[in-house]
This record gives sequence, C-alpha cells and structure tokens, in this order.
Amino acid sequence: MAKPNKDTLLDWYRQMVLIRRFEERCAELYQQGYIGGFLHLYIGQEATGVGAVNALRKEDHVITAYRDHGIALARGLDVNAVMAEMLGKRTGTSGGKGGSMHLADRDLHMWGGYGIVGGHLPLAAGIALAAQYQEKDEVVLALMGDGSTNIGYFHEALNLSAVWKLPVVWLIENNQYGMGTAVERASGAKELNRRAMAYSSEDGSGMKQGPRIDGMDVIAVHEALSEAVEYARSNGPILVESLTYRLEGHSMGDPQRYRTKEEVEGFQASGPIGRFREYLLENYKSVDDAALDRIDAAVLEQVNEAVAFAQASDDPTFEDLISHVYVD
Amino acid sequence: MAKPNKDTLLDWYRQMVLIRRFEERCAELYQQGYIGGFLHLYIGQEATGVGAVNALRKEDHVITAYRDHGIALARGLDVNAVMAEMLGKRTGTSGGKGGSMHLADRDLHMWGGYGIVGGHLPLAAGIALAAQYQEKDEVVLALMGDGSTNIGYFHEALNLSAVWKLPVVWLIENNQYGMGTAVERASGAKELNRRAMAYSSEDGSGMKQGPRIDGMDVIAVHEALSEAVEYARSNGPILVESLTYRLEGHSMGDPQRYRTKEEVEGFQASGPIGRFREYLLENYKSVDDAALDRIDAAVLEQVNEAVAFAQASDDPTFEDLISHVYVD
Amino acid sequence: MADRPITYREALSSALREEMRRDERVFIMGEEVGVWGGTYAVTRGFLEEFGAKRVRDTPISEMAIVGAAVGAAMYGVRPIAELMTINFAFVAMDAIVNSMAKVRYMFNGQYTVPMVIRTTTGGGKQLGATHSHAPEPIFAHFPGYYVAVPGTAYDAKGMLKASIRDDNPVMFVEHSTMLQRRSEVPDDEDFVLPIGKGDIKREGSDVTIVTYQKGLEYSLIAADELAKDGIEAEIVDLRWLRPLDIDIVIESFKKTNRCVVVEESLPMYNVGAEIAAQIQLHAFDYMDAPVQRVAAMDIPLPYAGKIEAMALPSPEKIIAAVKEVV
Amino acid sequence: MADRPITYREALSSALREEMRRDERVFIMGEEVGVWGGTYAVTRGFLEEFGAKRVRDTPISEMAIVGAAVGAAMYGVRPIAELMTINFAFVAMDAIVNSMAKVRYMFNGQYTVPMVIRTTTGGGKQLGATHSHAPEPIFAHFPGYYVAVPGTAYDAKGMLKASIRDDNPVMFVEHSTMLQRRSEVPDDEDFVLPIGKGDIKREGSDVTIVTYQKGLEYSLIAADELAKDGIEAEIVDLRWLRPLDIDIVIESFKKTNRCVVVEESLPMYNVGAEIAAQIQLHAFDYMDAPVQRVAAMDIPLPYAGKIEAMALPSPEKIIAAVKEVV
Ligand SMILES: Cc1ncc(C[n+]2csc(CCOP(=O)(O)OP(=O)(O)O)c2C)c(N)n1
Ligand SMILES: Cc1ncc(C[n+]2csc(CCOP(=O)(O)OP(=O)(O)O)c2C)c(N)n1
Ligand SMILES: [Mg+2]
Ligand SMILES: [Mg+2]
Repeated sequence: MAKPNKDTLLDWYRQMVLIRRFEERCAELYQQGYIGGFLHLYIGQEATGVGAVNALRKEDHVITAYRDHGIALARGLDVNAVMAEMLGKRTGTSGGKGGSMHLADRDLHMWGGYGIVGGHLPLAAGIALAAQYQEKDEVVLALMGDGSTNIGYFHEALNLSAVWKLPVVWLIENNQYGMGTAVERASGAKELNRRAMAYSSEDGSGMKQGPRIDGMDVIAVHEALSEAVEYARSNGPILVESLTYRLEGHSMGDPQRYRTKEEVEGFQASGPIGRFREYLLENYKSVDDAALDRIDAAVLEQVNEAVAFAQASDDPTFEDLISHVYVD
Repeated sequence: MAKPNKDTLLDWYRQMVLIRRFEERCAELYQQGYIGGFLHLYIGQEATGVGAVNALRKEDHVITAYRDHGIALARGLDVNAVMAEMLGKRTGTSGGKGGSMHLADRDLHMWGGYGIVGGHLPLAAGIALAAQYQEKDEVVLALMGDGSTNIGYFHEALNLSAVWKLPVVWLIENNQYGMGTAVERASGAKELNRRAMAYSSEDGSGMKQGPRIDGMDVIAVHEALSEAVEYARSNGPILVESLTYRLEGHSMGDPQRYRTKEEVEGFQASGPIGRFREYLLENYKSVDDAALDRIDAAVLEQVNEAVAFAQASDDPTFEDLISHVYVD
Repeated sequence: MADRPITYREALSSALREEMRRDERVFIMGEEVGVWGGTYAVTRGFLEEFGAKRVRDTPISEMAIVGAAVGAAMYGVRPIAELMTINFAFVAMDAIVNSMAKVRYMFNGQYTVPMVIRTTTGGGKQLGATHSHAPEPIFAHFPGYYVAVPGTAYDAKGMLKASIRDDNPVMFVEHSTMLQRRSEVPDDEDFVLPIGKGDIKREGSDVTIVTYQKGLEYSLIAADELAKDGIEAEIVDLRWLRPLDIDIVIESFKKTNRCVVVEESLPMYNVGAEIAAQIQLHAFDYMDAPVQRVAAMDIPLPYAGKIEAMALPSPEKIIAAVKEVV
Repeated sequence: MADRPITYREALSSALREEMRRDERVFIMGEEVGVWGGTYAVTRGFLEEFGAKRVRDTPISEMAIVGAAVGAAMYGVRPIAELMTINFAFVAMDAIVNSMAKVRYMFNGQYTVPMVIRTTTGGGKQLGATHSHAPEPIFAHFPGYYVAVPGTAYDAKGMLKASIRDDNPVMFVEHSTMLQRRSEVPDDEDFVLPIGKGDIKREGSDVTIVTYQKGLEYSLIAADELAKDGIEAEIVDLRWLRPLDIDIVIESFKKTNRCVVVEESLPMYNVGAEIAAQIQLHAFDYMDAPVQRVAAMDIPLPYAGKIEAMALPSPEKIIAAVKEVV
C-alpha cells in the first residue's frame, strides 16, 4: 500500500474537521429544538471513522450503528442532505424519516446507521453474501461499538461470516463505554479482538484476528484498515479493534456519572484532530497554520450552508408518511 | 480427587447400561405409538453424561437441552417416573406435560431438558446467579450440543457468566453434528473449546478455557469434569468440550443422509459401554462377565418394570391440562 | 394447461424449484435445507440440482439467518430464508420486525427487500409447550411485510411463487400437518396467486366460517356435518393475514349474517378478534348474532396427546360454535 | 395513612425501593440500572443504597437478561429484569414466551418464576421506526405471565408492588412519556393493587372509552372536550392487558351502549380488536353502535416530528371516533 500523499492527508483532515463542526452545530440545533429524538455524537472518534472509511474502494460497502454521522460524512454523503435529515426534512438523505440514527445513501454504498444494538451486523454479512453471490470483488466494512459485542447478533453474524468466508472487515470502535458501562464491566474479554478466536480454528482457518489499533491516529487506522480490507477481499472475514474515546456523552443529556471530568480531559488533550494537525504541521513544510485554518473556515462555511439549506427545506408530508412501507 | 473405587465404577457402568436399555425400549415404544412427539436418543453419548453428572455433588445443579434422557437417568431421576413422562402419563416427572424433551426433578436439582436450542443457557447462568446470591457453594453443570454454540444465547450466557464470575461448568457435548450439519460446516472454530477465549482476557481473567476431552471414556470425562467442577466452585466459569458421537439419528425418522454407514459403524465398534466393560474386566480381577451380565439383567428388569408402571399409569386429565399455567 | 393433483409438499417444492430455475438471484438459506434436504423434505434434491451456492445450510443462528437475508436482499439478490419452524421465529423476532420490516421505510424507499421467510406452524404433534406455537397473528401485527398462510396445495404453490416474485418481504407460513394434503394445481410455470386475496372454499348461506390452514381443514369437516342438519356454511379461507382480505369476509357476512372465526392460535389478541371487530364495524346492521371465535385454549400446549387435543380447535368445537350463532 | 402527590417516576422508584428493603431476595438487573441510575433515572441512588449485588448492571444481552432472571427466579430469588425499552424486548422474545412463560407449565408446576420484567413503551419522541414501538398486545397474546400497563403514578406504584410480590412472572410496561405525571399515592408500604383489575378513571353515561397509558391521557383530554358538547364519556383504564378485566368493560358498556377503544399500538390484531370482539360477544343486545377503534396508523413511525404526530392517536382522533358512535 502506497503512503498517502499530502493532499490525501489534508482531505482526511478536512473530513475530520467537518465531522467535528457538523456535530457541534447539531448539538446546538438539538438544544434549540430543531433536532429531536436521540443524538449520538461521534466527537473524539473522528480518526477511526475517517481512517477506516477512506481505506475502502468506491464500490466497497460501509454499515454502522446509530453513531453514524462521522461515517456518513467520511463516506461523502451530501452535507446538506445529512443536515436536512438531522432536521427531519424532505430533502434529507432519508427524506426526514430516518433521522440522526439512520443515515444512508444507496448510491454511495453507505448502508445506514441502525438503532438496535447489533442488529446491523447480520445485515453486513448479508450484503457481503450478496456481493460474493454476484461475484463482485467488494468488501463490507461493518463498524460497531464495544458494547454491541455482547449481544447475540454479534456472535451469529461473525460466526456466519467465518463459515461462509464472507468479505467483511468487522471493526469494533472501542470507545471504552457502552452508555455508562465500561468494557471490562460488560465483557469477559477486555481485549475485544480476542473475540475473533471464537470463530477460527487452531489451523488458522476461519475469522482472522486483526490488531488492536490506536484509534486516535488517523494514519495508523488507515494503514491497519487498508491491510484488513485487502485481507478480507482475498481471504474472508477479519476482526479489528480500534481504541478510541467518546468525548461527549452517550447521547444528549447524559449525566456522565460513570466517568470523571479528569478522564475526559485527558483524552481531550490528545484529541484526534489536534494530534493530526500537529502531525501535519511537523511533517509537511508546505502545511502551515494558515493553510489548515483555511480548511477549517471552508468547513465551517459548508456547515453553515447546510444548516441554512436544511432550515429552508420543506417538512415531509402526509404522502411521505405513508409511502415506502411497501413497494407499490 | 480420589480415584473412584470399584463400586463407583460399577455404578457408572450400571447407569450407562440403564440409559442404553431405557432408550432402546423408548425407540420401540415410539415405533409402537406409545411415545409421540420428538425422541432424541442419547445412545453413544452415555460416557459423557454419566462421567459429567457423577462429578457433581448432590446439591450441585444440572441442566441440559432436549437430548436429556441420559442426563436425567444419570442424575438419579426415578426410572418409573421418567418412563411415565415418556408415555405422557400423570405419574411422569412432569405429569406427562413435558415429555421426552422436558425431564426435570426439582428436588434432585435436575432443572430440565429444554427444546429451544440454547434457550437453557441463560437459565443456567441464572441458577448459578441465584446460588451465588444466596451464598451457596454450588456449581451448575450446563450441557449443550455442538450446534447450539452458534446461537446468540450461547454468547450472551457465557459472556454474562464470565462478567459475573458465575460458578458454571459449560460442557459442550460435541457429537459432531447438529442435526445433519457437521461442526465445521456450522462453526468458524472447529475446536469448540476455543470459544472460551472470547470471554477471557490476556491476563487470564474471565472464562477459563477447559480441555477437549475423550467423551467416550467415562473415567476421563469424570476426571476432567471433577476438576472443572471444583474450578468453577472456587473461581467461576469454565468451558469444556467433550468429543463424543451420536450413534442414532438426530431424532426418530432421521434419514441420515449426512453421514455414511461406515462412519457410524466405526464409532459403534468403540462405543462407550463396550469400552468401559472391557476396561472393568481388564483392571478389576473381581469383575467378570457374569458380574456385569447380572447388572445388565437387573437394569433390563428395571426398564421392563418402568414400562409396565408407565403403561398402567393414568393419563393426565383436563384438570391437569389447565393447571400450573399460573401460580394459583 | 392441465391441472394435476399434487401434495402440499410437492406444491412447495415445485414452486421453489421453478422460481430458482427462472431467476438466478433466488437462493435458499437455512438450517438443514441442503444436505438433509429440508426438515420436511421440501428441498430434497435441491442441493444436487442447484449446488451449495444456492442451497445454503446455515448454523443454528436464526437472528443471522433473517438478518443476513435482509442484507442480501437489500443488495440485489432474492433470498428465501428458512426458519425450521415458527417456534424459532421468536429468536429472530427483532430481525423480522425491526430489520426486515423497516429498512425500506426508515431509509425512505432507498432499499427494497425482496425476500421470503419460509417457516412451518402448528401444534397437535405432541411437541410440548415451546414447539407447538401457532403465533401468526403476532407476526401479522406489524406492517412492512406480508404474512401468508396457505391451506391447500393449490394455494401453497400459487402463493409461494407470488411471494418469491414480489419485491416485498413475505413471511410464508406453512402448516406442518398438511404436507400430505393433495389438490389440483395448474401445471403452469407462471401460475401465481394474487397477494392479499382470500378465497371461498365452500359456498353456503347460513353462516360464514372465516379461517385458514388447520382451521380450514376442520371447518370443511364441520361444514359437511352441519349440512346434514341443514346448515350450509360458507367457508372463507383468508390465505393471507396481511394484507387481510376483509372485503371477502364482509361480503360473505352480509349474505349469511352470522360468523364463526376458527384458528389454531391462542384465544386473545388474535385473528378472531380482528375479524370480529371488523365485522361489527363494517357490517353492524347485518349482524344477526355475535361473531363466535374458536381457537386454542389459553394455555401452553402439553406433551400428552390426549390432553393436548382438548386444548386445540376441532370440528366438534366448530359445530358447537356455529350452533351458537344460527 | 395520608396520600401524597408524587410523580410516576417517584412511584416506580419508591415501589422498587420499598420492596427491596422489605425482601432481600428482590434485586434488579439490566442495562444501566446501577452506575447510570437507570436510563429514566428510576433507580438513581439504588446502587449506593443496595450495593452492586442487588443492583446489577449487565452487558447489552437482552436474551441473557431475561433468561438469567428466569433461572434465578426458579431457584428462589426474585429478580427484576429491566429491558431498557420495549423495543429491545424483541431480541428477548424467545426468553419471554418460551422460557419465562412456560417453565412452570412444562414441568408441571415444579418451578415458580417470581420475576418482573420492567420496560418502557411508547412512540411520539422522534426516535424512528425501530425505537417507537408500543407492541404490548403481542406480548399479552401469550399465557404464562401477566402484562401490566399502568397509566398514573398511583397505579404504577400499587401495580409494581403487586407485581414484585406476586409469584407469577409479570411484564411491567411503563410509559416513557408519563414519568413526570403526578397523582396522589397512599403513603403506605403495603399499598398494593389487585392484579388484573381495571379502573374507572372518569364516570360517564354516554360512551365508554376503553384505554390505557397514553390513550388514557388523551382520552381524559378528549372527555373534557366532549363534555362541553354534553357528551359524558366513561373512561375504563384497563391497567392490565393480561389478565384482561373484561367485566369492567362490559359493565360500563351495558350502561353506555357505545364504545371507543384507544391505544397507541398498531391498528391490527391489537387491544381494540380484542375488546370489540368481546363486547359484541358479551353485550350484543346492548350495542347501539359498532365499537370504534383509535390506534396508531399501520406504518412504522418516522423520525420527523410533524409527520410522526399524524400517525399517532390524539384527543382529536378520539373525539372524532366518539362522535361516530354517539
Ligand atoms: C438491543 C438493544 N439494547 C439496548 C439498546 C440501548 N442502547 C443504545 S446504544 C447502547 C450502548 C451501545 O454501546 P456501544 O456498542 O459501545 O456503542 P457506542 O454508543 O459506544 O458507540 C445501548 C445500551 C439498543 N439500542 N438496542
Ligand atoms: C432456536 C432453535 N433453532 C432450531 C431448532 C431445531 N433443532 C433442534 S435440535 C437441532 C440441532 C442441535 O444440534 P446440537 O446442539 O449439536 O445438539 P444434538 O442434537 O447434537 O444433541 C436443531 C437445529 C431448535 N430446537 N431451536
Ligand atoms: Mg462504546
Ligand atoms: Mg450435536
């Protein structure tokens, strides 16, 4: 795998900042009552999403849980349409019927965010099965939280992928908590990539145990995922664990009794965006603060436009309400 | 652990022969229409059931799936009552309402056979939890088939037992098939005790990976399970895999397209009862064919009596039909 | 083309075989569908004809069977996912009602889910409490997929082919005790029945019996008995619980002014409730008597055959219910 | 003892706290019940008071939460298993209907299963298709446990205490939008309400509105409006969907001769169906008009608030339905 060039890195930086600014605005819009329901922010996990999604080819697939803004934006979903979805507008990616938890774009092979913990994992296996069945050389990247590795869906989907050698990269975003429950209080295995061993044999067949990676380092994530994606394309399923951290509450209004301010601040200091920014400044002479600030400003502009677009958009109608329950 | 003495071994022999004769009669009674529903024979697996159940203390617990005759008889359930249950009589262990798949005896801490694959595994965790909660020094032996290790229940129950350090011995009876599906066609891991690694950490905490044992050798089973039971009593959950073989079809009327006659015959030759008989004859001077034949004859007598008892028993009544849906 | 008397099992097999031959995207996945040939021998010979790619044995993983079928259907193939019996649909319930039923709506029509869940229902075989469910009504409660309950070989074939060809998910519920029932079925590879249409299985003027599957079988027996007493029952076979063909029910009721609903499921929050509620709403002025319901008793089913039978519907119970209304 | 106005949330909390103090065998297990203090803050402070042995956070493993509670209950303790919301009860469906509901029957009464599943229901919060279910009727379909649907703080407290003390399993369904509702509740540690008894929440002579929870809230509003037009509605709060207090419904109906059933669940195979079917059966001669049903529309719920509201019951829809029957 070739080392990503400067423009690529700058684009990742842009994606990460876009996710951050987008979500900060969402949090405000939520407080102001423009966004309803649940709102699960990806803030702190941007390096994992951007590094992983950018390891895919255009024709590959991505699917995730409800914490999906970062994945959708990294995959290149239209920012206006995503913001409109957040606001429940007709122009949203799902016409306002999905909301924050259900961002999808069929054409971009972003198969959605899903609200039932683990519910999307067999869907990921099924998409990979359909790709395999249709003899397409495509890989599915299935992201999930640490907490979701404890539900039956996880087990059944991963085992099935091993039995059928499906081209899936199972990526656990271990942000250390499932709501308020720390990994070691919910899982018999503290290292979640150990779960792969349950679906492989002594002779090495079955699920490949991938690495535990530093999920706060976008370059490390991209490198590991690029390998994993190519492994999956040629050989079948692999399980990777990304160590990351959720800087905000589980969703809006989380009292966060389960962790200390100091713990959060520790991770804030080493946040993925600041870290990447420093990396860029240190390693590329042509990249200076001004250049990065310009990206920041452009992103902010884009988010502002998206909000304006969303707010100017129409609400869905009664017709929308009753359509697409069935194929007509 | 002290080596079992001769009388103990002879009693295990008796139990194994009892299970075999009991089930042979059941097969006949099924053909004759006295037994209905499903009938899953344990024939071939007697060494596992007898070795494992006899590793328990009286106050310990046992629970299993629908292939439960061997476990019930090894646990000492009244042979008459078990046979009456097979025939759906009032005098049966469950008053005729449970049938072959649902043998239980509360007093003997045999918590039942269960028909939904994997459904009993969280119950096992719950019984262990209640024991732990009530500060009882008791262990739960939870048996299951190889096929059941692929369902979500398995994952959730085993993980929970690891998180809560519940005193459970999870014993996989790997009889090589789940109905017609060979282990390696259903599981990403060929060695099923590998599943334990998913519920333990690098530091060794969590579920203990127990051994893969020769499930056709009652003494080996007993030895391994005795260790496992004491491990669970002091430390928490452990997973053991017993390699055994189902000599009959999955249930009555199985066309057995999934395996060859030769394969079955190979296992028949080394069947657990014949093997144990030879062991006894070789290792104990005072044990001769006549002594063992006497045991065989007594067992046959007991089974005949049980059939007579069952056949002479009353059918359940309408009152029985409607009772015990709720506590009155 | 000529009709041919075949069994319900053959109807299912031939529907599957024809559709798999017709459309390469159609494949089967489930427990024991391949090497074993299907628990009820419906897919015997399929592995040999279609190969392991299209006849896929699965682990015992119902959540994944349904969920993977949903994902595969979303990406352009047409899975037929088999749940060995409907008793095992409960472990897959979330995949059915939250994934299969909702991905289309939730993403505003971006995805289509052309899949079928095949499963078998029914008690009365001494399988005990957990293996004797007939819970079709609770599956029909949810929008987003259809629920088929064929009661004859003819219907089984035409409805299964329709289900496979339709672009909506269908939960196709077969009856495990009717596999040997025979009826005339058109020898036509394009024989499909319309989704959501009930069928009059017997004409009559004195009472409408609304039913399906096992209830249909018993109702036909009861009707013959009743005819001896001069009572002519019209039997409406719903065939689908979703979409529910309430029109055919109301039309018949307006003629007979009396109705008994017969089903094998539990007695509360069931098909009988829905039919009775709709009749009193849509045909209030035509009611000469309250709608009666015959269903299983409100208990789990026991193993012992003698008492199990007491808990289930029977021709006698249907006759008694009819006599309440005429 | 004096009554005190408390919220529905406080009612639940105090019921749990009192019962845990009273009986050491009672404990709580579920997702986020401990450190977090309960997703809806019902168990806030419990971990501190009762310790980690009796307030047990679990992994996200609903099948195991319910199944382990069943096993524990069988062996002499009294678990309260929490399913964060009823939307997650589908993944535990088999544990509910095949284990919790049936171990007692299947083993002929050898085991008793004194447990409670606490969960919350309800749509209307813009949570989208998979998180907005109100599927109580499908759980009430199955025998072997009770289904509680309290609609006031008073009922929540008395019914939850009754559920914990009862030796049968109870699925206790709370309503997520009613936690702040206040009512007078007896300040008595032995205040328990009878299982399976409905309650008249408003007396009236012109029409009977049968309902529960959100429907109750809306019906009370509708009744005030209707009263302005001189229509006096009697409101029957079912409180339990199993056992179903049909007597209280029939008695009221015999007085008013008209009925509307209001519920938040889907419109088919639901509570309205059962009530309408039983009214026409048990009070046929008292019917002056068909029973009308108000429920959610037959679609998954969308995220967008404006259209979500259209799909749900409302006081206006209730008023319109009442005007159909009076
Ligand atoms: C089956 C199910 N159970 C419970 C929930 C409620 N719930 C939503 S998110 C969540 C925590 C998931 O944690 P994790 O998988 O680590 O993802 P993260 O939120 O950290 O991204 C829970 C318990 C749910 N949505 N689905
Ligand atoms: C949830 C569920 N799915 C499917 C079945 C049908 N079924 C009964 S036994 C069985 C095979 C189980 O195999 P295994 O666990 O290896 O046990 P064995 O029969 O070999 O003892 C299957 C698929 C079931 N009872 N429950
Ligand atoms: Mg997490
Ligand atoms: Mg097996």
